[in-house]
Amino acid sequence: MIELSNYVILSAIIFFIGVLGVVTRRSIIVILLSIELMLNAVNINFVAFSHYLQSITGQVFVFFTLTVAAAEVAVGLALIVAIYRNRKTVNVEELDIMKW
Amino acid sequence: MELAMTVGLAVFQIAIVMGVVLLSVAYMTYAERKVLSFMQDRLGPMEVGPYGLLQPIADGLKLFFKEDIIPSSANKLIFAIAPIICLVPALIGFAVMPYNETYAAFGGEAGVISDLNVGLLYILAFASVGTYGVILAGWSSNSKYAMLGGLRCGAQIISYELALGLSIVGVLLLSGSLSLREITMAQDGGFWHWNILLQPVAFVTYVISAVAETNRLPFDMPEAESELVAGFFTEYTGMRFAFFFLAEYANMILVCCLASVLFLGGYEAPMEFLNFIPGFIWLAIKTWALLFFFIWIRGTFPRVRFDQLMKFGWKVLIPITLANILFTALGVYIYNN
Amino acid sequence: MNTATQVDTITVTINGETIEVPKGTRIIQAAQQLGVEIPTFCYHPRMLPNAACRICTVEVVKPMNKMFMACSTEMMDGMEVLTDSPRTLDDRRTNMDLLLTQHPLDCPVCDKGGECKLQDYSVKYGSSENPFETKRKDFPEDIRSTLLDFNSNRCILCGACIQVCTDIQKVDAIGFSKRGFITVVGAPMGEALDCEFCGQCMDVCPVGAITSRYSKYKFRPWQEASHQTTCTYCSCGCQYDLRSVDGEVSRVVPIEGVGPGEGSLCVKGHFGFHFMEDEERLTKPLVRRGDKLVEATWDEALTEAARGLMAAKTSGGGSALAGYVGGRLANEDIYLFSRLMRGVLESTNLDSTLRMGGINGVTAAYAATGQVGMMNSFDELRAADVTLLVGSDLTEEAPICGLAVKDTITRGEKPVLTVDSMRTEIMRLGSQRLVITPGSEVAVIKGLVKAVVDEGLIDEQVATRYPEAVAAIRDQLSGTYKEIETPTGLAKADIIEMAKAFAAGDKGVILAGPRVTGGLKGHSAFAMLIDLAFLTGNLSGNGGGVNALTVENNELGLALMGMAPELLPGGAPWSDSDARQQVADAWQCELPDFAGLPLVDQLEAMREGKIKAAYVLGTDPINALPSDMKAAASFGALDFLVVQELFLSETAKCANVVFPAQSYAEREGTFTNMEGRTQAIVKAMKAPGKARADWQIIMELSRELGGPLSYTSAEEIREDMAQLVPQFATLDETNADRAGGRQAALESYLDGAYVADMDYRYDLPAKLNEASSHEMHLYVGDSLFHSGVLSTHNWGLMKIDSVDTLVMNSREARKLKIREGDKVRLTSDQGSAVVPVKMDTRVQPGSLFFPKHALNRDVTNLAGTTISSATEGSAPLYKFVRVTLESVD
Amino acid sequence: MMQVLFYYMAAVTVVSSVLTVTLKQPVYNVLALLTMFFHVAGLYVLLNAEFLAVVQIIVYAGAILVLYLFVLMLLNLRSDARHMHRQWPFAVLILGSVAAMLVGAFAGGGFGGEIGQYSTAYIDSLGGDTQAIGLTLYTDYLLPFEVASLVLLVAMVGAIVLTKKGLVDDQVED
Amino acid sequence: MGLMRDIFMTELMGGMKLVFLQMFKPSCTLQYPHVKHNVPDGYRGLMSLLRYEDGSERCVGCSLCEAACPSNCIKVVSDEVPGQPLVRYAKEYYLDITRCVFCGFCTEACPVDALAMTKVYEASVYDRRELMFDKHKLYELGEAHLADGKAYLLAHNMDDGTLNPTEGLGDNRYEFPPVDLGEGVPVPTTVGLTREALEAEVAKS
Repeated sequence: MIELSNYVILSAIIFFIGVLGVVTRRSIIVILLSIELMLNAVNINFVAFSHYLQSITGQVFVFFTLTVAAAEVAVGLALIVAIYRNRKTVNVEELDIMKW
Repeated sequence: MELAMTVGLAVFQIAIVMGVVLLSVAYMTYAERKVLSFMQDRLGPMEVGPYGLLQPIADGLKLFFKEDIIPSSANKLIFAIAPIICLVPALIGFAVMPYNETYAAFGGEAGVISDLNVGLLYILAFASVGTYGVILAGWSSNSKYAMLGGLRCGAQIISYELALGLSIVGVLLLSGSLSLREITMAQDGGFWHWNILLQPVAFVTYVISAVAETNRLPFDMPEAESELVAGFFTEYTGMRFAFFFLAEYANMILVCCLASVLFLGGYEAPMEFLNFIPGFIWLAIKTWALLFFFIWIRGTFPRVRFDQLMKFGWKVLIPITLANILFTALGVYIYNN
Repeated sequence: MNTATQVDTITVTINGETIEVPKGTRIIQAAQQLGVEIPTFCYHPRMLPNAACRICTVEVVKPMNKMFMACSTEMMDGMEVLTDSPRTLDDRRTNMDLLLTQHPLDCPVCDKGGECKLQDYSVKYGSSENPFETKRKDFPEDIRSTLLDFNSNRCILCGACIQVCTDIQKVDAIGFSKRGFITVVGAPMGEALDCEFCGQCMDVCPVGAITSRYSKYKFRPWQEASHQTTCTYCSCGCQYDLRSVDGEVSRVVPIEGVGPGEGSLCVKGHFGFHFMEDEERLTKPLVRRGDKLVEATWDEALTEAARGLMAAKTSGGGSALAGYVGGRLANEDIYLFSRLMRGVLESTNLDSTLRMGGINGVTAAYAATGQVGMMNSFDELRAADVTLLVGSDLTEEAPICGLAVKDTITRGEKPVLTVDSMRTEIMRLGSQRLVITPGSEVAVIKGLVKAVVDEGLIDEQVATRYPEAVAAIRDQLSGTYKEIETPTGLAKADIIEMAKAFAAGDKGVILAGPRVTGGLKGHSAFAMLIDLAFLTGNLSGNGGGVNALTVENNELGLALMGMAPELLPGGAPWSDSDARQQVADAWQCELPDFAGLPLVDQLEAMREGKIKAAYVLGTDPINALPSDMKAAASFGALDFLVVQELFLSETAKCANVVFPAQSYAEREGTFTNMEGRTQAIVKAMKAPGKARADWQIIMELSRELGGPLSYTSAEEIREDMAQLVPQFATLDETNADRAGGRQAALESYLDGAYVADMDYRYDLPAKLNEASSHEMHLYVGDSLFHSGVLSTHNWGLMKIDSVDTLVMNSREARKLKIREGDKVRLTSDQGSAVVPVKMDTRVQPGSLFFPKHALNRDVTNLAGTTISSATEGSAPLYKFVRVTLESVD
Repeated sequence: MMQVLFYYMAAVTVVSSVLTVTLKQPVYNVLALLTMFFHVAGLYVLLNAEFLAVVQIIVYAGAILVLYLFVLMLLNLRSDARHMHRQWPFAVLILGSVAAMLVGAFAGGGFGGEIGQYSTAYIDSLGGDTQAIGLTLYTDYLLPFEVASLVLLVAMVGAIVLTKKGLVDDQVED
Repeated sequence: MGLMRDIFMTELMGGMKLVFLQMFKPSCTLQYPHVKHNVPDGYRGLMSLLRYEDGSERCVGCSLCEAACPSNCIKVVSDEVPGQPLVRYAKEYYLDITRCVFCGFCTEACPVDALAMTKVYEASVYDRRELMFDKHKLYELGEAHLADGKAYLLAHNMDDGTLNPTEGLGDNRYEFPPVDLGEGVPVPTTVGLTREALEAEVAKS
């Protein structure tokens, strides 16, 4: 039988992978993809808890996460396009205009 | 044993449905060429078989035996899998399509491979996955034409998927279910129960979106031969090219099938006394009528410009469908109270 | 011409444009200066106006209002001319219509179609319908000649062909016959044309009336690719346009006013374009395997050649190697070969065809003037006041140089003095002639010098400026005329008369042919001619001078590249250590310290086994040398022989490795003609098979041998050459332009070396008076139609002259009851030979002539070769033979 | 059966996540993520959340990732040789804290809490997953739902403003 | 009105109706491989070379067709007829049909009317090398489609009504010796066909 903990651990692993991506990759696109990974990890947790604790609230929250993810993607990608237009790069290391 | 029975039954059903679908696809190409020819005072295929009836088979064989060329600068892996990504979602949608009231032969209950309670969403979900095949095919060919075709296709499908989904919502409000079988059953009892009468605007918007969704004329921007050569499958040959071809026609059949289920009562007969004709025949008749309509508009209308297409999708279709939903919801609310 | 300031200029107006021209300018010349085109058929810039075609009519407005012929009317001051006024055009239209009345409309099958002046002008000036009604000419075409077809139907009777034959070529081979409507051009008396076949009549023909049999129907002018290149046959170095259709040579077209010939060509240049496409051309490298030569790849052949040459070098040092070069090669090839032999293989045993006599002209001229080659350009030859031609059948050996001399006769009406054993064409045309016993040139030259000294004909300036030199010469000439009269068979008075005639001229040019430089005491004879010029004041840069005529195409290139053991690049002697150091510095290598062996000694050393390997380029010594020089045995005795040739020659058949070379039409490079003019050759067609350019082959071989030679183009090599021999830096510049440096060299020469060998120089050789049991003199020499291996592979030239006939005096033949084509037996001390006979008055009674390039070697082998002393250039003398002639029935 | 499916889904999810982060070619990253989304949807089905599973595919796979692909192709990005940072200590730090939390949770007696009323049977009686979520969403969470739609609207407007040329001065061209 | 038209899409419907009704009209297709096109005289099909009536070759190898050809597809190698000095003929004649644009300039350039275009428009072959026509093939075509060639020449070179019949293709338009290749074939006194003879030929065929 699959325990709730299995899902939690799976979710933790994926979350960690997402963190690793955000921290180590240089391309903004991949960083955003890693954020999606983290959001999905959270969603897995929500749904798992919702199932095992027999509460529908978890699933409802997945909805909100989805909304946030969609909004994030829309704005994030728009930013990337704008940045790329101006600086011809999406490498975060090179986006150092704020470095003093 | 019971599991084996269920699996066997499912496999048999899948085989039958897929067979019918693929044969329809093949003869859809034939029908299209013939009908278009008649509309243009021509004869169409006449050489292979009587009246060219074996033409689709000849074409299929030809494509099958043609050399499979992968451009040297293409991304080989993605180039190879893109046609499959394109074809599979188009075929997979038929899994939830109810084709008959019962499945009498083996004592099955419903005439559908899998009666999913979110069946409609399932179809929409996989239809959206088909976009990947197109975009990836365009990108991996490493050719300007293919790339532009792929991008246009992606943009067009995403835009019109919205309108397609929203025009369905009215039907959902009326029938209160996402299961296609239940939607069909809600239209039981003669053509005056059909959703098309309650949702004419939704039907029109659905058909328009469906035409755009399947990249058909007048919305065949992604593969416009006069400007993009053949769009995203410019670089494809042989079987892989055939896959795109199959996917396009399978998609057409799928959306037409869905339209008959959602708006035209699916396998239901238009009149009670016509019930002696099996349901799947009614479904076929309705679907083919819609397919004819597709060919008809292809023969009639010129291709629109891409910006006109996008403008129409976002500024006309979506507001109309939203308004339709609003009015339907109001109607349903008033009717229920 | 150079005194333009004295000539009055007049101001004239053509079509409203005013121009100043020298007095005597004709309307057409002035119009050309303004770039106004006046149509003409018969006018030719090198000939006097004929005014036969009447198409060049122009309207003169002032001083009188009248129509004039532009080609023949000299302009007057203030003349106003209209070249395209309505009246002019109307006149021209009428003239055009008249010309066209009888002209057939067979342009589609006419070889001139597309470049025909009549076509062009009838479009431009003619009317669309001919108002005259007449019958078209219907003559049968004259195709009896070997080479030139006359289609009198197309002829417009402009007379340009006859004029060029009479005025420029001076052979009078064609003329008008009959009168009125049935006038035709052709050989006199309606005979088949048999002339020198220079083809100039064809070139000047404005229509397609004279066409070449060899190019018949093979080309259309618009299909042809054109390549300006240099002729490869004789040493004149004519420039012409080699035309090809789809990579196959279609014809040769002269270029008006360009090069030494100024647009004239001889038969070889004009029609000898077939050897490049000969089937016997070598296409692949050959390597000896056992007894046979088998085809090999370039890598194999080069490796094999390098191995063989290296083996000889390691076993016997540089002196175990020898090299022999022909004058067919371009300067670049010779330069690289020189570097390969001297620099890489450390051998000085390298010789060339200069050895056959040309070397004497080089060393003697260099000693006196510090320069190599002719002192005068062809232009100066044309402008000479008096020309002395000694020991040369100029029109046969160097036809275009001959044309320059003919020009002094025709246009300048200047005396041309000829001394020769044969009645050459120039001799016939010239003013004074001395016909001498064959081989006695050296004696007659001494006689001329003696006459100049004795008769007080010495130039005053020379006498006052160089009294010691004049005195030294005078000392040598104390003897009587008897020693000259006896061997030459001349009378004293004739010699004195000729000396007077020569001294009378202001600009005196001496031309010395191969019978001087390659004859008895060749070096001394040529040095005496220099003395003659010196005494008569013709070495002072006044336009006179002494000129050694070279025979082979790039013989002067050989001399300039120092292709003889006693020479260095630039012409300096090998003994000059400064010059040697300069060469060593330029090549960044050590030059070998020993002096090399000349050809005759090389051949002996080969037989003795001292020379183990040899490299022969562009010549065929086994075939060219008489058999008693044992060339075949010598080359056969070698351990290793490399031959680089166009054809599988006799020498090549003995070789261990044979490299196929490219002909002049297939590659880039330069040739230096006898005037010292360096001219380019261009790639006009694809080489057969895998043949490579000579310089490329030498370079590759050098690379195999570990040498430093590395070039990417012939141009690059030429730049390198120019560092050593500056005259290669500029193309198309004659020696006459370099006269500046000559005077200083002459002064230093007169101070020192001049007097040193005076005693020896004026000693006549005893051999002159040698008696022989054989009464006939046989001379083996050049003929007009052939110049060696290349021409004998030309089917075209072979068709004109199949070379294997003995020429004898017709009167004598009649006396001996020998008819044309009969076979005669020649017997000499060396053996006998049987040959057919041809009659000619050119040859004196008692003399016989045989072409040296004949395939029949028996006659050549009759010679008993004498080798002249090292001072006289170690030249093998075998061209004069005493023979007995008997008829064979 | 369920266990096998779970482990399959979990394994593929993890592997494709790793690939998402590590692959160099951006398109491959997106494809790996696509695979991951599908398998997460599979996990949802295992957890009886069919509606969410389908929505996961429609929204994530059908919309969000397509958008990513679009941007990738518009920018025509190629794989970058220097694609990794040296900031993994941060990641380890975060992993450490998450692991600590997990360990803490396990030590505290595993996961659990108050069991709610939405058992499988109850959801079925409501007419299925979809109805249950719908009911909850439009009653208890109506305000958050409206806020979420507002967020979406703002995001949409923001995205348009950011990308549309001419609205903002593009003077920073270099 | 406009609004209603937009809502009910009457214009679109009208168009669709038209197309729909078109379906029932008879088709105007020609079933090509089974039914051949009837091409008019003077149709510019495959090139051919013509002979004189006595069998000698008309072509004199003047290369004017080569010069006139805008697509450089003609290559003429001319020479003297072996054994007949001064008689010019085309030793080789190549026509690369793959490059031919069927403009007919060559036939116009031909001074002896040796070139004519036939009505053959089916030029496809399995081996592309077969489309490199040589002299032999061209004469073969000319013999096989002599009537076409004559009709072509009549239509293009003579039938403008202004040409004087005695000039035209008649007696002395071009004075060429005809090429005699056959054994003992008499040399014709007049080159070219007369207009009357041509018209009679065309009428016959």
